Amino acid sequence: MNKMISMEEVSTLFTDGMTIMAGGFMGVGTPQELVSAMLEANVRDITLIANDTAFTETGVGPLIVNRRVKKVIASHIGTNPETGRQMIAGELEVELVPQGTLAERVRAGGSGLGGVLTPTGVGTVVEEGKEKITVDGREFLLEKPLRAEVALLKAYKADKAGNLIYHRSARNFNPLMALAADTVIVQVEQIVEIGDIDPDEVMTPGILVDKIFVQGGCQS
Amino acid sequence: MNKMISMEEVSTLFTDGMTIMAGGFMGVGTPQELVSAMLEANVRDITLIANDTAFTETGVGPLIVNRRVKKVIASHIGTNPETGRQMIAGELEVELVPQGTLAERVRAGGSGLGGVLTPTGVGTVVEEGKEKITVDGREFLLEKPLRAEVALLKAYKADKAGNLIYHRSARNFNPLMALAADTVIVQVEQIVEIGDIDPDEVMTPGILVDKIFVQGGCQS
Amino acid sequence: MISTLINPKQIIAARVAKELSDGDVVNLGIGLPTMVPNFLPEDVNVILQSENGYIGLGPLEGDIDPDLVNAGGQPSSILPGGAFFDSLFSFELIRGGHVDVTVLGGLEVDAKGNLANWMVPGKMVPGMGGAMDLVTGAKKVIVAMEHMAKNGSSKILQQCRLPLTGKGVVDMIVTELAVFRVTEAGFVLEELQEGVSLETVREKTEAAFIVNPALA
Amino acid sequence: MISTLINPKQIIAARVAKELSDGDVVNLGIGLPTMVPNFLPEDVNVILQSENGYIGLGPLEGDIDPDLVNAGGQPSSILPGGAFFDSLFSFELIRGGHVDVTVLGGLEVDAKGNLANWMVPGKMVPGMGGAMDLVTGAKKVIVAMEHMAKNGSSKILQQCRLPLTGKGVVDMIVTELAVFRVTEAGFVLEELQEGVSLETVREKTEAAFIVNPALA
Repeated sequence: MNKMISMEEVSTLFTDGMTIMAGGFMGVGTPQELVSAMLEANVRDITLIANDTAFTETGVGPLIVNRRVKKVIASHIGTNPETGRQMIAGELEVELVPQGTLAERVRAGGSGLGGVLTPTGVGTVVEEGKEKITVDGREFLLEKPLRAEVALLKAYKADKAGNLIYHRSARNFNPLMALAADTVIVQVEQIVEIGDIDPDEVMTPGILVDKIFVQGGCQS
Repeated sequence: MNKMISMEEVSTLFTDGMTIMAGGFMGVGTPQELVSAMLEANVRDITLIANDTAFTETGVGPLIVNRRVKKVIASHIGTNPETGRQMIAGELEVELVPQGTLAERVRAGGSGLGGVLTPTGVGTVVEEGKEKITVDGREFLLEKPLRAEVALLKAYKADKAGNLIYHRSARNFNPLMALAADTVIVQVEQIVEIGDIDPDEVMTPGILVDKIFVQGGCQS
Repeated sequence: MISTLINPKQIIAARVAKELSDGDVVNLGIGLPTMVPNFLPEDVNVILQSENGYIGLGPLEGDIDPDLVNAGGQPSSILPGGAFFDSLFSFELIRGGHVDVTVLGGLEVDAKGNLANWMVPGKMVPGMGGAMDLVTGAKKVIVAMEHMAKNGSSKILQQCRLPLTGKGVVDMIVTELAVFRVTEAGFVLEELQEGVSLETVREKTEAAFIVNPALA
Repeated sequence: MISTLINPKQIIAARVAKELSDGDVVNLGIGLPTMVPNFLPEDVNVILQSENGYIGLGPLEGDIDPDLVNAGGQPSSILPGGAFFDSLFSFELIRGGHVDVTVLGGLEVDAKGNLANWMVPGKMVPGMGGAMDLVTGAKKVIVAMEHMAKNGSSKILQQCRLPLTGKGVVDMIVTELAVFRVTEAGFVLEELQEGVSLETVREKTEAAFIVNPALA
């Protein structure tokens, strides 16, 4: 099973109307070259699941700016003014989710759970339209699982089996999204041979990773 | 904040009737010296939360054999015949929990969730007495959080801030239990200075660890 | 690959092996299922998941590492490309559909795909361990068991009598006599093991079953 | 430690600093709260948690690592003894009560401990980020804010008008004029900042409050 993939092949993995998850926190830990591939593939009407919409020029921001997104599910959109502008203009649907709840929903989608019972958002607008479950006298919101057709991850290092190591605060949502998509594509800075990563240090096991794209486009 | 602790101090941390979690899978990853400390402290009537009751001589098994346990919550008791014998004789209460559900319940207890919605156990005796929640037409069991007063962990290495690294399959339930107890005590093979562990390699952050006992009893 | 199958367990394991594809992530229950890899062709490599927290389970080679055991507690190894993780993540993989196939033993399987294999009331209550999660979450559930119990009774029933491990979870049963698929319409007999007649299977199977036309 | 407090933000940050104890795990919101560590005595070391996935947040020192930012997206460092983890674990810590104190800004706080700080309908909808989880899960929630809005209206209300960030979550408010605790009985004025009179606070606070007898 060769998981290595070229930029050209990456472009073929997207279709209009897809639901896409992308790792990253204000662009840090977002696979910028995979985002560019999406842009060049001219994919439209996507539903985007990401922590935030980053900035106009970085992270997943350019997908918003270039109007490729129909709906975004995120915890924060404030650093990309174009997101708010399109939302207010009625051009973009935005579902705001508390950051911890977003992480839990992605994990629930990837780990076979029926949803999450969280105290976060009780008594706020976040609870609107959601079922409340009382456990031992305390109220929790039932937040539903999220899944995507494609997850775009960024890792520091991969072996050819797809085992991943992330670097510093660029880890963020990447490991969760690896669980929750039909196809998982990772952009890595460095590729090593199978056996070169100590199994105790693996942060995402290779069985979750379908395609590996080496940053800069060179396949070893 | 000095977290280092001697065997004598360990003994003072237990009281009769406590709820204790202990890491390990058939004894692998169980802090054997902390278990011995409990035995020597002559603690009684504890509620024990662990994956299994290991063997008569190893893991948490001796706690069962020496009748220190009033109730055990575990996924497997088959390798320690004394557990089954005491259960059938009505001397020990046993709550059997599917292994994945046990892990989720401990995590829920440690992470502020109201419970877990799992498909595991639906249509079996496991669902008896539990609320079933239907999400989008599919049934899930609402499994409640578990917490303990003390968690006994085993790690391979700690720094003096309590950052932990586990080794091989000895990781198992240890990282989850670190979240879910009022006092977290870890037995380690090796202690290093703060700064000696790369922050990307930490598996349990030190803020969750209250006490560090170096195996063999020597404090550096 | 062993070519001479001398006992029922080997016959079963060898047949189960044919269900596995190169690259499959597989969780094997203790006992008979652990024999399955012995019967894989050389060009089929499966990745074994162990519910105590790793991927890449391999046989013990060289020195024993006391921190490295399989889900049965036996000293094992990890193969290149493997990874360790905690029990939470292990069951995220299992429940989340990231395990392609699980192979387990069974005490009873019924026509609705129900499986009983974890307890005999008043007799044996070892606990379900990870079995309930595995049968719920794995993409394909294969029960590998001898066709009859030691007392000669059928283990393939119209309806399970023992407490269930999972409800409507079994996809396939492989015994030393036959291979059944569980469908909406109940059991379908897909294959007879070598030298076994349809009459023998009918005689030794309590449950009703449809015979795959290809067999008739 | 800075001894001359020249502006309201410094007065607030300095007072919040007194609430923190050595070894506390603290999450600081962006803006004013990030000034708090500047006012800690030398023998008080707190451990900063950053919701994008780490503990041991430190100021940028030396070269920028593009993979190392704080929750505001700014280049930062990690201190010895720190640890990185994913967003899931970060919020396990936050929601699970493993963060001792969170300090956030506020638009409105009311007598029931409700906090509004994440949106102004029709005007500003940046999203709640991690704030809702933080106020729900942290053991102690301190709102650090200027006493009045830019238009001169009180931000300390009998009842919030803006959409809430959290219901009944605030433990303490620190402004440049005063310190309030939120109790079952509503606001309790605990302290007046240096040179501020009780009359001034009464005048500039919309909500009713009890005055701690020690102050009278």
